Amino acid sequence: MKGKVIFKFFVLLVAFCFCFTAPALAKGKIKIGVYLPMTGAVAAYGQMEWNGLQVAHEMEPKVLGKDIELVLVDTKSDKIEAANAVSRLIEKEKVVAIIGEAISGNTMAGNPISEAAKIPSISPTATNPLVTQGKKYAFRACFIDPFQGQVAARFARNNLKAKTAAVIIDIAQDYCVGLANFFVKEFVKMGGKVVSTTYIQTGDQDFTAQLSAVQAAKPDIIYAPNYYTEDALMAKQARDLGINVPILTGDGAQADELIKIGGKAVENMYFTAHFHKKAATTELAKKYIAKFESKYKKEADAFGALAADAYFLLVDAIKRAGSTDGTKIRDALASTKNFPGVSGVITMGPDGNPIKSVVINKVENGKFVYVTTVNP
Amino acid sequence: MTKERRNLLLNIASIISVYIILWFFQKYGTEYQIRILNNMAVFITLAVSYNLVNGICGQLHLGPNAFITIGAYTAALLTMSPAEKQMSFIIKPLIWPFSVIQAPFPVSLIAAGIAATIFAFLISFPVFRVRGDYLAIVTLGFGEVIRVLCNALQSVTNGPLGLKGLKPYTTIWWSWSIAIFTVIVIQKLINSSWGRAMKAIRENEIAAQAMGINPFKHLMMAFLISAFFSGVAGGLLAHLITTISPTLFTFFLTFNLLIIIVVGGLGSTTGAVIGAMLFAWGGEALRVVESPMDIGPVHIPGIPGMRMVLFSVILMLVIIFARRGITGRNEFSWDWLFSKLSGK
Amino acid sequence: MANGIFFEAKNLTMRFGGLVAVNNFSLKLNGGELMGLIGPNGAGKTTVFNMITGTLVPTSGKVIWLDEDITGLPPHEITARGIARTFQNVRLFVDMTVQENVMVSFHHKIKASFWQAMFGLRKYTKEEERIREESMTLLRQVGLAHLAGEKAGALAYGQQRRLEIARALATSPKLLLLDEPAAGMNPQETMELADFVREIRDTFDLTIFLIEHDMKFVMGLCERIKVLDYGNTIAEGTPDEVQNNPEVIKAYLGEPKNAAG
Amino acid sequence: MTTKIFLQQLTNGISLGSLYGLVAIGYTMVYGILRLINFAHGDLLMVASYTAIYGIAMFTLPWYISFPLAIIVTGFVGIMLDKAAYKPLRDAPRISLLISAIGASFLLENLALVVIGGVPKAFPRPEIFAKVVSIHGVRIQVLTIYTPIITILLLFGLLFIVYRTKAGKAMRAASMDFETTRLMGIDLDRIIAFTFLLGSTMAGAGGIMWALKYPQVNPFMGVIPGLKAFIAAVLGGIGNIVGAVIGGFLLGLAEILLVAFMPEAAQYRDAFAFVILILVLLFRPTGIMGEPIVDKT
Repeated sequence: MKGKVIFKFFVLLVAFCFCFTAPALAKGKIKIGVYLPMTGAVAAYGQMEWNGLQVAHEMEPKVLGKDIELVLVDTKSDKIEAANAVSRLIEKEKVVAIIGEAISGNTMAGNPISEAAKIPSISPTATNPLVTQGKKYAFRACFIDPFQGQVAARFARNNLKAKTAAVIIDIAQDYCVGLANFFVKEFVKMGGKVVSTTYIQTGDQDFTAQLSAVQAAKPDIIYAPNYYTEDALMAKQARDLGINVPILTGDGAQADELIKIGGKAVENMYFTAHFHKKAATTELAKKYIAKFESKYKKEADAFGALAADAYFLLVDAIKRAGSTDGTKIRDALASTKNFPGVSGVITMGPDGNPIKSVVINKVENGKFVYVTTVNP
Repeated sequence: MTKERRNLLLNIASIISVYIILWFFQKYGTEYQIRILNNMAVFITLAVSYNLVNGICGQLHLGPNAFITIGAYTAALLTMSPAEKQMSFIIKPLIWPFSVIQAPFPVSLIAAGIAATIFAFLISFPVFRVRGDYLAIVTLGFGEVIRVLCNALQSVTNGPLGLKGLKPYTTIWWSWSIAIFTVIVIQKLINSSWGRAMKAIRENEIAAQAMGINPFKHLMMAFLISAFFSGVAGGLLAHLITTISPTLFTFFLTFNLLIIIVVGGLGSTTGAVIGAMLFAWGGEALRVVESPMDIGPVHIPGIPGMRMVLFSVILMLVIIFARRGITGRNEFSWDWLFSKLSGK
Repeated sequence: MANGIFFEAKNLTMRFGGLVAVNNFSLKLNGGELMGLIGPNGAGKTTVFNMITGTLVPTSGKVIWLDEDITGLPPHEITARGIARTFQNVRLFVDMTVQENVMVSFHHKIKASFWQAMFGLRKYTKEEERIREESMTLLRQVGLAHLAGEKAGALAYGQQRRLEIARALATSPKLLLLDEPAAGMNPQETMELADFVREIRDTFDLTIFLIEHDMKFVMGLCERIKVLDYGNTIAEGTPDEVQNNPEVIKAYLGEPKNAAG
Repeated sequence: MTTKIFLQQLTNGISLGSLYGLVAIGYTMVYGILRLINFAHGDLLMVASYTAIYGIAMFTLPWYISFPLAIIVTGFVGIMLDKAAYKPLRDAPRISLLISAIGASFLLENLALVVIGGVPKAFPRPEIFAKVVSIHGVRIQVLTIYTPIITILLLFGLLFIVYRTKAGKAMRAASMDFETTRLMGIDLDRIIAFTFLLGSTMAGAGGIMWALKYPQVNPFMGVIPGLKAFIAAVLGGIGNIVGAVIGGFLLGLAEILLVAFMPEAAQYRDAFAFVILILVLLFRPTGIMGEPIVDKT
């Protein structure tokens, strides 16, 4: 009859939980829902974005004369949970707008729900073009994969003067696959040649086989638009094998951890990115970076910066809308023009995708260094 | 009135009352509650069919995510409109015939079940050549293989980009009707001569075989039936979330199902149902442990991830201290209820 | 079946790696016979059973049953052809009821299809009803009817042995193989068992082939006896002949008091 | 493909394979005694790596103290794992043990996630492991050479313990016949604890070397190596220590060479390992070195 004991334990546990579910009463507060992968496979992105959000919140804790409360729910990096989370934020927490999710797949699970409830949502880093496609209330703070891929190709051809490229794609990430595909299209269109295409998977730690294939193809550059975890290891192994051609990658790789892990190997790695301290001309960006670095004692990363932008864009829209009505916020968000955000000057384009310039960075002496800006 | 008649009437009455409750929720409940109800029904379908292989046949199968994946993709590819598909497949175009066909939701669900069943049939030959831990790891392997294929076969699955824009066809009526249907079918199976044979295999395979039971045939039968319902549930899940991608179907999903059936009571459909309901509801209720709390003057900041820690601990506590879970291998029955009520 | 073969094992040999467990085992059984197989521990008796019932595929040799070569058939098919067995270490379905244990053995004879069962059609429900009744009849015959609803694991040891036999009988065998049926029983129980074995042979018109450790039990019960030692057949004949065979005495001398039971 | 590149790949394969082998030893030893796939074994890699990081970063220990310390800690975590998750279930059905193992694995990962966080940490790589040597144009990281050598040395050490010491003999006896060993008055729990200690120590060493090779540590880093190592253990014949190492070498080589010869097939790499597993189980379930499995259930 141990089963009974367990059962009672359960009932108690659940009852206990419900005693606390009465949310700390938020009179006169404006609630913004945040759903991020704080656990599970992509917990790292969620945690970095949450850091950025907290800094942004500290910088601008009020709007329309009321306190803003960020309500965070975890999605366990899972779609079912992501959908539940959005539903919960809207119904139970009564949030006026939503920030999240970090990855496109989960954002696509959440968006239909906020869309139906007419609650605007803005994802910091969901770059898959499908995310906002056909959605009225869905926005994002980042540029989309096709655009970034094209810019990378142009930079490779025009600035790096590459004739041949090897592409290494993380097959498990829509982001990487998207970037790589649009890079290849543009690169070939501009007269370049892709001499080697190899695949890796998120979580892989050994890329020597792929890299040896790359080595045999003798490309001018390697385009590896993957996340920093894989890119750092890959760069390290590439240099160990004696591959010294420039590596070009996307914004997903630009994180402090890349340099920590990659060390000397990531020197001269190029990024198409959302922001750089040096390129950060806006007041907001300077303040954000200062605050972030004093709070976390490390360099501001793109994930956090985009999350902060999502927050600032939203607060700005609420300000302009002068209301917390979902539709009004949405309209204000859609009409964002030349907003001086952390990651640059942002204008919201049609379809909820921002139009903004791409910053090209590279690693030099263990630091991310600004190279140039490519305007849209 | 005979006992059988009474039980039948009571069964019908309780099904009707389930529908009445659903109707109340539909009318007065929030979107959030309906979502949890939908999750509950899908998890009931998954857990009850998963339990057939793990609990009734006693084979630790760790690949239900493969069936769910196949079901979800099949159903999704069938209900999406050709235009939507064309828009989504931006890397490689979708291959014929998926690119042109479109089927109504019920048809796609059945197709989902059948596709999963066909896959189960193919893998059952290697799977049931081995037993025990080997079977666990082989099924786990097939789950992984399917996930890898979903990423790689971009002209069918759209790779890691996944599919989106599915119509939210999964209503509580669909999900609960299928859950109820699954429970009825699986209960009928378990209580039939075939179910007895499956349990005999679980209890002692050598003896069962010596009593004239073909283990392979019966294990395969359970596997295929389980796969069918898992596939259908996959279709339901796809149209509940309205977007799918390979990340949805990792081992994590299997782990959740395993918690459900172990905590509920391995080998009991009643247990699987209770486990699924607790999981779908409790998983949301437990979010509290992750949100900031103010107990008097003490402020506890939220710790995301506590739920997963809690789930793992619960699973281990149950398996170590209450191995039979909530219900053990017992099933709910009206006879039992009445004997309890009459105080015996 | 006037001049056909009822049961014959021809030169069965079983090798595990380099080890020869059973060497050139041959045996002929006539319908209705009560045959015993004895031998010291590790003589290969159970291996013989396993080869006959299909649990092991013999390295060489043949098993002929009702004029058919059944060597290498899987156990369930051999059972379906009318050879049933019990196990040395009782192998009941412990978490199922006593009646269910017996009902399982009817499964392979079921005529209704799976779909008929799923839709609850008459053909199946009638059959299920019949199985229920027949299993009760069987349980009455072995004296376990009053325990039909109990979990098999809850039975006393002697009752478990009986249930195993009942379960084997439910497959409607013509040949029943009993693997050490008297193991772990006291002399009183052993005597009752001998009567019981004779009884079921007559009621069910069976041929019985049994392995036993307990010499007294075998000598009193069996009509013919075969003796196995280190996989080799060392004697065969009536109980008297076997008892006086010098080889047998030699083989058993090393084992003190194994006949105590 | 030139000889140079082939040789390059060969060294890569051997180096990866020796890591698989080292981790596989733990699987195979625990399986030998408990007939249990210790699902949490892979996570010990993560435990070892984090311990080493904290040893260096927080207590500013030099690597040659921090690494062995981390390995020892991992060994004891292994013992604790047995005490908490498996010991209460000695007489339980195998399925319960396996579920407990899966639970333990998830618990370790999620505890790490909650306590340490999901953002990967860089693993400090001492200079002496980072050097690269060039032999006839084949560039080899010294670590790539050290790894197989350390693996082989550890293997010999282990074989000595298993075949020459009293505890090792008791271990072998237990893996052959659990019940009889118990009857002979050997304290099985101690033997099992000892087995976990040895197996986990190997995993700890594997974890450190893994982190040196792929210097990035996150809560889930042990999952994939763990699964691969298990496959290696089956490939080599589960229960056989030498087989585990050989299986590891073979799997590592096969994976690397597959990707080397067919770069497009790299996306199927993880599936490939499982396909190998399935084929082995179908056609030679005892693996390369294994004795026939006598299943006593």
